[in-house]
Amino acid sequence: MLTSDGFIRILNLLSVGVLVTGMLILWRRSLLSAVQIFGVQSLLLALMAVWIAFYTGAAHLYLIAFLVAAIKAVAIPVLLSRIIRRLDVYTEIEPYIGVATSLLVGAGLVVVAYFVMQPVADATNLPTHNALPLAFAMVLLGLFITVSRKKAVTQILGFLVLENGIFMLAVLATYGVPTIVEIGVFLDLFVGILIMEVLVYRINQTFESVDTHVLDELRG
Amino acid sequence: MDYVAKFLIAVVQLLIVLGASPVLVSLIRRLKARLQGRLGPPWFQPYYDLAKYFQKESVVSETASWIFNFTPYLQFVCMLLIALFVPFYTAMLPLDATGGIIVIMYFFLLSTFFLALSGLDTGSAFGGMGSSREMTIAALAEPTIILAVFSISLVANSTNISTIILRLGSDYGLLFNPTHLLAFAAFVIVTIAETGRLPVDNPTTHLELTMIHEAMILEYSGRHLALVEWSAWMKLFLFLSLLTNLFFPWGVATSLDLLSFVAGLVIFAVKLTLAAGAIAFMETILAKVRIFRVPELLAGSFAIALLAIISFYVL
Amino acid sequence: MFDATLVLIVLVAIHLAGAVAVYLTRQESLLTRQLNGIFGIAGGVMALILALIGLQRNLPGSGSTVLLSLEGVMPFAPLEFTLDRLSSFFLLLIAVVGIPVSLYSIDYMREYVSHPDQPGAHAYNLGLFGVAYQIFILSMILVVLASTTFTFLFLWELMALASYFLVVFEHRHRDTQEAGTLYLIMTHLGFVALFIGFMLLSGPALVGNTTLSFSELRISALALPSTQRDIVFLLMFIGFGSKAGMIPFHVWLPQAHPAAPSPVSALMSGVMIKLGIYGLLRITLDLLGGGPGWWGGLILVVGGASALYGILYALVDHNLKRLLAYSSVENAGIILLASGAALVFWSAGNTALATLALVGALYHILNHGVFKSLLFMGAGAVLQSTHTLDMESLGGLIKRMPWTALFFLVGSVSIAALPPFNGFVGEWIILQSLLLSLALPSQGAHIFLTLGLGALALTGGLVAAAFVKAFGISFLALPRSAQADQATEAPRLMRWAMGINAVLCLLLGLLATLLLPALQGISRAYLGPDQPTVGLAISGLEVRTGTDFGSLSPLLLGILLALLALIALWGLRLAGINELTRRSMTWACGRFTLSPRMEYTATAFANPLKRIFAFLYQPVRALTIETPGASPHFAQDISYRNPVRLWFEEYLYGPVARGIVWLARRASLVQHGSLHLYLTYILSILVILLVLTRG
Amino acid sequence: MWDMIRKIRQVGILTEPLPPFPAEYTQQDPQVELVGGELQQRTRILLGRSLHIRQVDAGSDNAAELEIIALGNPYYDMERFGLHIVASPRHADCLMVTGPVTRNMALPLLRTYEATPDPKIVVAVGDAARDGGIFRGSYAIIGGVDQVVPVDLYIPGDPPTPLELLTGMLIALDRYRGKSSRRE
Repeated sequence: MLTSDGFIRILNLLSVGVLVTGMLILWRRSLLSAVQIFGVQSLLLALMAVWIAFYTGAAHLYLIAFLVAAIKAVAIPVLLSRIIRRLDVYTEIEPYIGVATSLLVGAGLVVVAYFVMQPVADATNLPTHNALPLAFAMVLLGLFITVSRKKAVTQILGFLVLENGIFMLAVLATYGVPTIVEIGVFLDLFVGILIMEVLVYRINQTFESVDTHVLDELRG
Repeated sequence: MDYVAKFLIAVVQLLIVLGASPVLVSLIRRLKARLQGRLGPPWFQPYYDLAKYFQKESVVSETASWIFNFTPYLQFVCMLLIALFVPFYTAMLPLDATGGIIVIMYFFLLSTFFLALSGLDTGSAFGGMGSSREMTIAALAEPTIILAVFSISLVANSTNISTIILRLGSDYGLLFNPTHLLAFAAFVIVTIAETGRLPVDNPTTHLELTMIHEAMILEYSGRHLALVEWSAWMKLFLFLSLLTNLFFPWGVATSLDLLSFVAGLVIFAVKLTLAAGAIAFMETILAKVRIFRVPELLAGSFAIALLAIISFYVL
Repeated sequence: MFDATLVLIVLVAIHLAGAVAVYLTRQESLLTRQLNGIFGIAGGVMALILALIGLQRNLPGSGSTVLLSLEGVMPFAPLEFTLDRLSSFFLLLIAVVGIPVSLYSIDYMREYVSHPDQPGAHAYNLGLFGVAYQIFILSMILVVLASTTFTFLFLWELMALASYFLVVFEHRHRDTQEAGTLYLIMTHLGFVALFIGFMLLSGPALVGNTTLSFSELRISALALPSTQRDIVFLLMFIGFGSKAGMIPFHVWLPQAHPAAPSPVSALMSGVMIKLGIYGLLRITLDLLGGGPGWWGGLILVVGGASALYGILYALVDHNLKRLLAYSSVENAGIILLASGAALVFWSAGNTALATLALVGALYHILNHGVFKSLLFMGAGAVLQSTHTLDMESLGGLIKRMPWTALFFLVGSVSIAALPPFNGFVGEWIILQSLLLSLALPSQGAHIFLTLGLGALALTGGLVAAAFVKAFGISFLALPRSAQADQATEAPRLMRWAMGINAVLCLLLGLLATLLLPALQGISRAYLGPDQPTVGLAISGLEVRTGTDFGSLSPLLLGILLALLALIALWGLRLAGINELTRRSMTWACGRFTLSPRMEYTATAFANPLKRIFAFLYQPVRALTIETPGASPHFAQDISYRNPVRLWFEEYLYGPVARGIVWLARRASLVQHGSLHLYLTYILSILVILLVLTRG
Repeated sequence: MWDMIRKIRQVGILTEPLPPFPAEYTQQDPQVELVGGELQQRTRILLGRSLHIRQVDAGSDNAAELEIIALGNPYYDMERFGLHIVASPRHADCLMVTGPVTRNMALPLLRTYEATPDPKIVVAVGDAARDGGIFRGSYAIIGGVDQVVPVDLYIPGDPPTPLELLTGMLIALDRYRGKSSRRE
């Protein structure tokens, strides 16, 4: 059987990997590669779920891991890539906040997350508790991506990163919420993305742009 | 370690950096040529170049001052000095207690400082432009270097190179810790920026307006040029040695016997070949980025280095 | 051995006699300057002796014997002076900077004598300058020895006034007057904060008692409630911080330093702003005896921010002295950062690391004193020779002023913290102390220290860029103006003064191990013995930190550098390289001539970083092209301005100043000059007061 | 990225070995053949196997430049002979001058020559550089390159083919070795 030390070590590596992919999404201007990075991130999350399931013997986590891999690592990236190709919008040309600055803000958010979550992490005595601040940092990063980018696709991506963060938090803190809830969330998410796809398409048709700031004007 | 062994190791370190750095450059050039479908220059081309430069006269601008003549020698000596502190095949560095990794980084900065001054010295617009850009990149790369070095020394709990290598080498668990890997990623980026490789700077460019490092040395000729070029190669060699040995200290000799030295040398050669292959490959598939996109790259490496430190405290 | 009291009396006598003697000579130029310089040097030597006595005697950190107590000199309270470890260190700083600067001033001040061949030029009164100069140095020396509240505040104010008169010495320039006024306002704002701080420090029973000595304050401070201690700390932090040039109180520095005569800038930047740090250390380490962790954290964060802000503005400023002034803001920031780290470590109970950080801070104080005064003297030499400080009209000075250029280069390399000079050793120790912070258990401290490290790391490279610009643009390549072209080397005494400091830069770098034990002693006197482990160990030529964490041997590095240089030169000669050198035109793609207008300018040099940090600078770009003819292609005059935004001036002080003016305007409404109206005011106030006080 | 890797694998090495020199070329200039015969032996000699070239356009119609650019491509790959084009005359051993020297370019050409450290050679590329070529007699030109700077080698042709250029440069390499033998 694995030692607890080895388990934590691999788990930590995976969580940092997830965080780094979050930063990479901030880094890249190319929408397609951002979507691919998101796929990698989800794959890492799935691996993390498998790893925890393997260690704790929580069988339902295998199912959830499979779902994550199938929906978030494959289906959603495919969908989003389709939107990008169809709309012919490939790069985030000028985000609200410059790439260099937003990377620094991103690193700052990680510090904030660490600061905020440290008491929580200290309060639990799960072997996974150290990675909790990283999961929370993912939530903040996701929010930050959503507010700092102009293109609708990136904003969806930000929302998805946020969702990944919440999922990671759940997996780390409670070894996964009940399966049925999780499945429900995934279904919602999937449908949500489908709706967003349609919406983005419509926005593009109406305004000939997917920059969301064109929606600022309330009168139609 | 007795003094004879110390002295011998120091001499061998110097010989390695002087002798092997042109080979490393040649290796990268040949690999790149292969990837571009060419045969490429002969193996010993850098040596031919050096020998030829040393045989030529040196033309110095009328405007230039002693700084211009002094810089190549200073650079050369700085690189030699750094070579005494960088692990190649053995961790038993004779002068390790004289200064650690911070000293190395500041001697690199010293040579950059003077090179930038010599770029300004001739009054040529190209030189000034090169200096300005070089200092911009150095100023932005410096924080990442410091933070990456900080991460390594956190993991190994030392800033002295020998100690770092010994501690990391004795516990492979330390190598696969997030801090170490993130610091590695950050260090890779600053290595590229500091040694003037693609996508930050193009070492083979002929257009002055796209130059960074090359623009500063446009005025050098003869023996000065030989020294500047050789120093640049040594800098690349030293950075790659640091990169490979600090982060993957496998096979670095930790005892004073011939067998481990030989094994260390062989493994070191393999590591450098891999690093050279990676550089050649990257330079083939990447294009140079605009100079004002370089800060994004470096900000990224800074963020990664910061993450490395945070993850050390968190995890 | 000398008796410390006697030395102090002689010192005071020298400076006072100097002031009188210089004043009596009035305008008599050469003698005035010589007397001023000689008395300054003599006083400096006395200060040096006093400092050495203090450092040698193994004085306790605090509560040492009273050196001198003067009753009846002042009407209110006696003046009292004591010598302890911290004072000794700062005396050393004053002496080390003061002696060369006084030497320098002898030749420099001839600028201000009216020239027979320049009848139009106004002469300035050198006698008055000498008086202010002697008093300034004397007040700085005495302020670090002062040991009662009254003595301290009195001398602090005297120092401020003396330096004000020195700043406005060139009173015929309007800029100078404005800079002086700003300095006066800022320094008095700081003084008010200090005054209230000292009042509160005396404790509830003795509020307002200014005759309290520091040893009494130490006792009363222990009894203070913690909120009052916090308030005292904050007030002192603002008061001393404004003198040290930390943001947002730094605004006077970049104005006052360029306006003052160069020896004065050198003294102000090299010494006076350090006295702000002295005050802060005196309060936090000694009088208050340490505080909660956030005190150190606050100092650290503000210090880090000052360091970054200072260097970023130094980078884009093209006035040589203002660049140096901004760089002083940066260095004060680094010193504050290290001091803050020391306090954080101390409050966490790790005196080993606190000692390490404090030694770093103290060493950097001394180093900065040496190289910054050197740089200001160099800038002064440039100013005297070319009559301009605008880097865009300098250049090519290395050929015309080779010694000044060499010394300025040494200063630049030192300030950029490059080995083998002194700046490097200080920075190395500070970095080591921050790197070792992982030994702390507290998580909050980690965040502070990581931020500090990030700030320090960001500063390091930018300093190098700023000083490549400062030296490269001002001294190298072709002169950009006729004045620069006709520059001549600085006079002998100025060269000597700069040479002394340049040598000191090298010696303090190579022989750091000789001085560091003394600094360690000072730190331990306040912080207590090292625990849990050793922070800093000095053995022979080697400095070691932590347990096997880092080691440095500056002298050995220097020797290695020299040795390798010899070997390399010998080897190259042996290999038979071609040593022919031919001089030719600078390669400019075959252009016919190389004109200075083709050179890279200071603006251009800093432009990439200006664009990268545009979110901070918010540069305003203004390009005007004058084309007199019909064709737009033949421009006669192109002017390009790209000024940066000064945040604190624009968004903090601007609105405050406007608000005050606005209030004053409002107030003027009631001022009509009519006697009846004024009587009406009095009447109505009387009525209101009567009504209010009825019950 | 993957596309590029696939392409790299498919293409392989394109550089062709130097063919025997064209018959008409050797007939015109018997010297070339002599040099061609020595080529194999020379590759074993260390010194002088490095020639850095600075190309100077002294008023060319860019025909020669196009051919010179071709020298760097994978087919000719001049780097394998130690030939390298550099960005500054300070780094150069050889000035490759093209075009008839126009009046405006005469002084820059001279400056470039002065800026090049000794020992150095000048190669005039193309007919125009020899004597003005088709531009001969124009008021705007001075004439051949030798009117301004001493020329060590002409490479004829209007423009010369890359192969001719390469051959010529190898001759240049030979001349250069002759000059650089300072201590031999």
